Amino acid sequence: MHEWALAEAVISTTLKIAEEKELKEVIELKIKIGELQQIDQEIFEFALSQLRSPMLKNAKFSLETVKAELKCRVCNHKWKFSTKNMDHDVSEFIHFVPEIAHTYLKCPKCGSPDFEILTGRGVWLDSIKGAK
Amino acid sequence: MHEWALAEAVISTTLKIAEEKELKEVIELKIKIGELQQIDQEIFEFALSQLRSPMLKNAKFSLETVKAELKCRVCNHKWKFSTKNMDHDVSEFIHFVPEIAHTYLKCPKCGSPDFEILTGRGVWLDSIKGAK
Amino acid sequence: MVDPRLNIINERLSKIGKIIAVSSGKGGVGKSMIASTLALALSRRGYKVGLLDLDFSCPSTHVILSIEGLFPKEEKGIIPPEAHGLRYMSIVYYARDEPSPLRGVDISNAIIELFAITQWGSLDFLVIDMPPGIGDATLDMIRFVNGINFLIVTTPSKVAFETVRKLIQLLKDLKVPIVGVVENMKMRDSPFIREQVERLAAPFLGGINFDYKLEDSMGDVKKLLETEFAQSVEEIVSKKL
Amino acid sequence: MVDPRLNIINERLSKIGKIIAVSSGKGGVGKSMIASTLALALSRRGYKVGLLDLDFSCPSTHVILSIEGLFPKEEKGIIPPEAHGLRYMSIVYYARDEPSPLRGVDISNAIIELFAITQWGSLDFLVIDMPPGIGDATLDMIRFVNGINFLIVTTPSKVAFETVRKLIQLLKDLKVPIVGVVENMKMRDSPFIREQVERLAAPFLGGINFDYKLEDSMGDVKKLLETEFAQSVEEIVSKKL
Ligand SMILES: Nc1ncnc2c1ncn2[C@@H]1O[C@H](COP(=O)(O)OP(=O)(O)O)[C@@H](O)[C@H]1O
Ligand SMILES: Nc1ncnc2c1ncn2[C@@H]1O[C@H](COP(=O)(O)OP(=O)(O)O)[C@@H](O)[C@H]1O
Ligand SMILES: [Mg+2]
Ligand SMILES: [Mg+2]
Ligand SMILES: [Mg+2]
Ligand SMILES: [Mg+2]
Ligand code: NI
Ligand code: NI
Ligand SMILES: [Zn+2]
Ligand SMILES: [Zn+2]
Repeated sequence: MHEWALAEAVISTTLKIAEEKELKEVIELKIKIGELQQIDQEIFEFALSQLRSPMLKNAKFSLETVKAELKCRVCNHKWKFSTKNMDHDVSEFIHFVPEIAHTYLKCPKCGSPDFEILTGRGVWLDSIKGAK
Repeated sequence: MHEWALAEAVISTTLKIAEEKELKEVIELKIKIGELQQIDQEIFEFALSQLRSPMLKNAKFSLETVKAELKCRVCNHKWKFSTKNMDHDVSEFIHFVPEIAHTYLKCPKCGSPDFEILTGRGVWLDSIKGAK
Repeated sequence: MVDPRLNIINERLSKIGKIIAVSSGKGGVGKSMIASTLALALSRRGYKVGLLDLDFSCPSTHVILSIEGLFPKEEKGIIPPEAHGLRYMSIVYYARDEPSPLRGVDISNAIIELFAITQWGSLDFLVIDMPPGIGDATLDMIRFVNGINFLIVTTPSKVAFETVRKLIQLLKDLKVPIVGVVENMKMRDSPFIREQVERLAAPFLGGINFDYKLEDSMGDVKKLLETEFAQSVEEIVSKKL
Repeated sequence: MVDPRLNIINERLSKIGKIIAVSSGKGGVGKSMIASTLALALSRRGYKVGLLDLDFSCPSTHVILSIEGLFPKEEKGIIPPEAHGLRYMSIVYYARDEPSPLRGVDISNAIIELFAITQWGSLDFLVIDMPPGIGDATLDMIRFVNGINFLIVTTPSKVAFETVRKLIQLLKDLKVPIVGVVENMKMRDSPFIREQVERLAAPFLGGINFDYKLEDSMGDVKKLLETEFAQSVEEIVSKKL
């Protein structure tokens, strides 16, 4: 349920942008969700709908999950994140703070924890469609 | 003349890539030079030509300067780097270690030294054209 | 693509009276001991206090306060558990006692995440134990946290003050408020630090003597609060906030 | 786009006998004092020695060695000037005494630049004074520098060792050689650190006592080399390299 805090961040940012762009209404919100953070999409969508302000009353929430790809800074190997065989606690820690991946994951080729998260980190506000 | 050290890095990297790609000869080397580092292009080209190995004997060196653009992390203001009105020593320090820019430059809008170097940093090997 | 977290940070901190980042250009000057003791002292005086350990590379406050077996509750965010009367937050909940080899960009990202999801609620004080230096964490506190105040720690040593001078200069340049400078681990009387601080037009709060018994109080809050060290923190910092 | 600097780093270091990174999870444990003193001690024994201050956020060795008025010559790269018989390199040549608010990504970039352009020539030893923690600088030394060795510094304190334990664990995991662990600023006899280090299967080099006269030698190389501290560095580190 910390998904709620992230949903709130998305809504609050949307309202700020809507105000800057002088929108009367938000029609669609495109949101990208990084796989690494393992957001519970149902809870997240529920939170978004609970947080609908008048400006967002008819807004469509389009969620897209982005696969997580990691790249080793030492040997340049790229690999996909997977929770298969992952300790449940560890996957929960990464759920809260994705960077904790560096504490528990290693490059499958050279064993280094010094990797880059190329894609699939965090929650992003991709675009807003609105009416003036 | 520390341009020589950077030219050597370019040549050494080219040879390594040429070997990996099993090239018989390098025909063209495209190099991008970030403006921030204020490379003396004449000296740099002289160094490159002095460092021609057999593999590079007919190689054309194409140099392109990339304008330096900075972006403030605090207020998002973007601006262009300029040595106009810059203390000569400071511009020399940035010549050696471009990151030293954070010690002497500030965002012209909000005064923060916490900015990103968007473009125009360092020397890059853009592409290599070769023959097998 | 917009990062929605940035926009919520100051809302999460909106019910906090005063935010104090305990900081220094230098490591090992006593930031973590002072941050922990200050938080406890304020709490003992009846204030609602949070303590946030932001030294991800080298978290220490959980060792000083002997905090184990706690984990934040998930509820519209994460709720810092109570420890010794403090709302306590640290990366060790998630990293446990494993090394966290984080680069600056990861530290910055993890800081933003924690600030975006942590529900501190109402507090009189939030004390932040900062990592040494003027890197990502310090720059992010300056960039993101409205109304942050820096409490700066130095030792009497010339090498320590040299780096503290740079931190003070940076904060002054950026008009970030400085609560004051504390001279920790004094072994003899010398006006050197006081004079240097006053020359930089920063408030000098006073000195804390080197306390030979301090190490024995590590992990024992009751003992810690009975040390001369704790008394000095109370006298020269806590009472002035 | 390829960064050509990465490929030249180990060529620049190819004529160096042994590279020693003086490191710790913790700040303020004496890394800079030990790195400076070790470099001087090795040089006095007739070795050709370089000293590189890699703590860009908080450079200290120039204060300890009182180095002023020097600047690297430009000649097919940059040539570290000689100071007290050492080839000495530090960010202070370029930052002077201004604050350098560098994020991790900048530190990493500046490190790569310096390694790519510095012409050390032939050296028996290159001593590197590392910043605290396991951030960008430490990860870059592990990633880029073939044959690097870590000399690890701790104090007797539990908080210091807790972070040193993590550094040792990381280096062991990555099979990076550890010269040994030094226990600095000892105030009393205790086998705690030795036992902990041995439990981690890392070499324990010995203890250096807290030296009350050390601060007075700051900036005076002759005095520094006459301290008990310097004698201990010579005995337990320099002689074993
Ligand atoms: N006034 C003091 N007297 C004696 N020891 C102290 C004092 N202040 C701090 N210390 C000790 O110094 C070491 C570094 O303190 P710490 O708070 O971890 O520093 P930092 O957080 O700045 O790295 C610890 O071992 C601590 O117990
Ligand atoms: N053995 C020792 N006895 C007394 N003081 C010491 C000793 N070792 C280091 N110091 C002091 O401790 C402080 C921190 O040392 P420094 O080398 O700057 O640590 P670091 O580089 O790990 O941050 C300095 O003031 C230094 O003079
Ligand atoms: Mg690890
Ligand atoms: Mg500055
Ligand atoms: Mg600390
Ligand atoms: Mg140091
Ligand atoms: Ni959750
Ligand atoms: Ni040059
Ligand atoms: Zn790898
Ligand atoms: Zn700005």
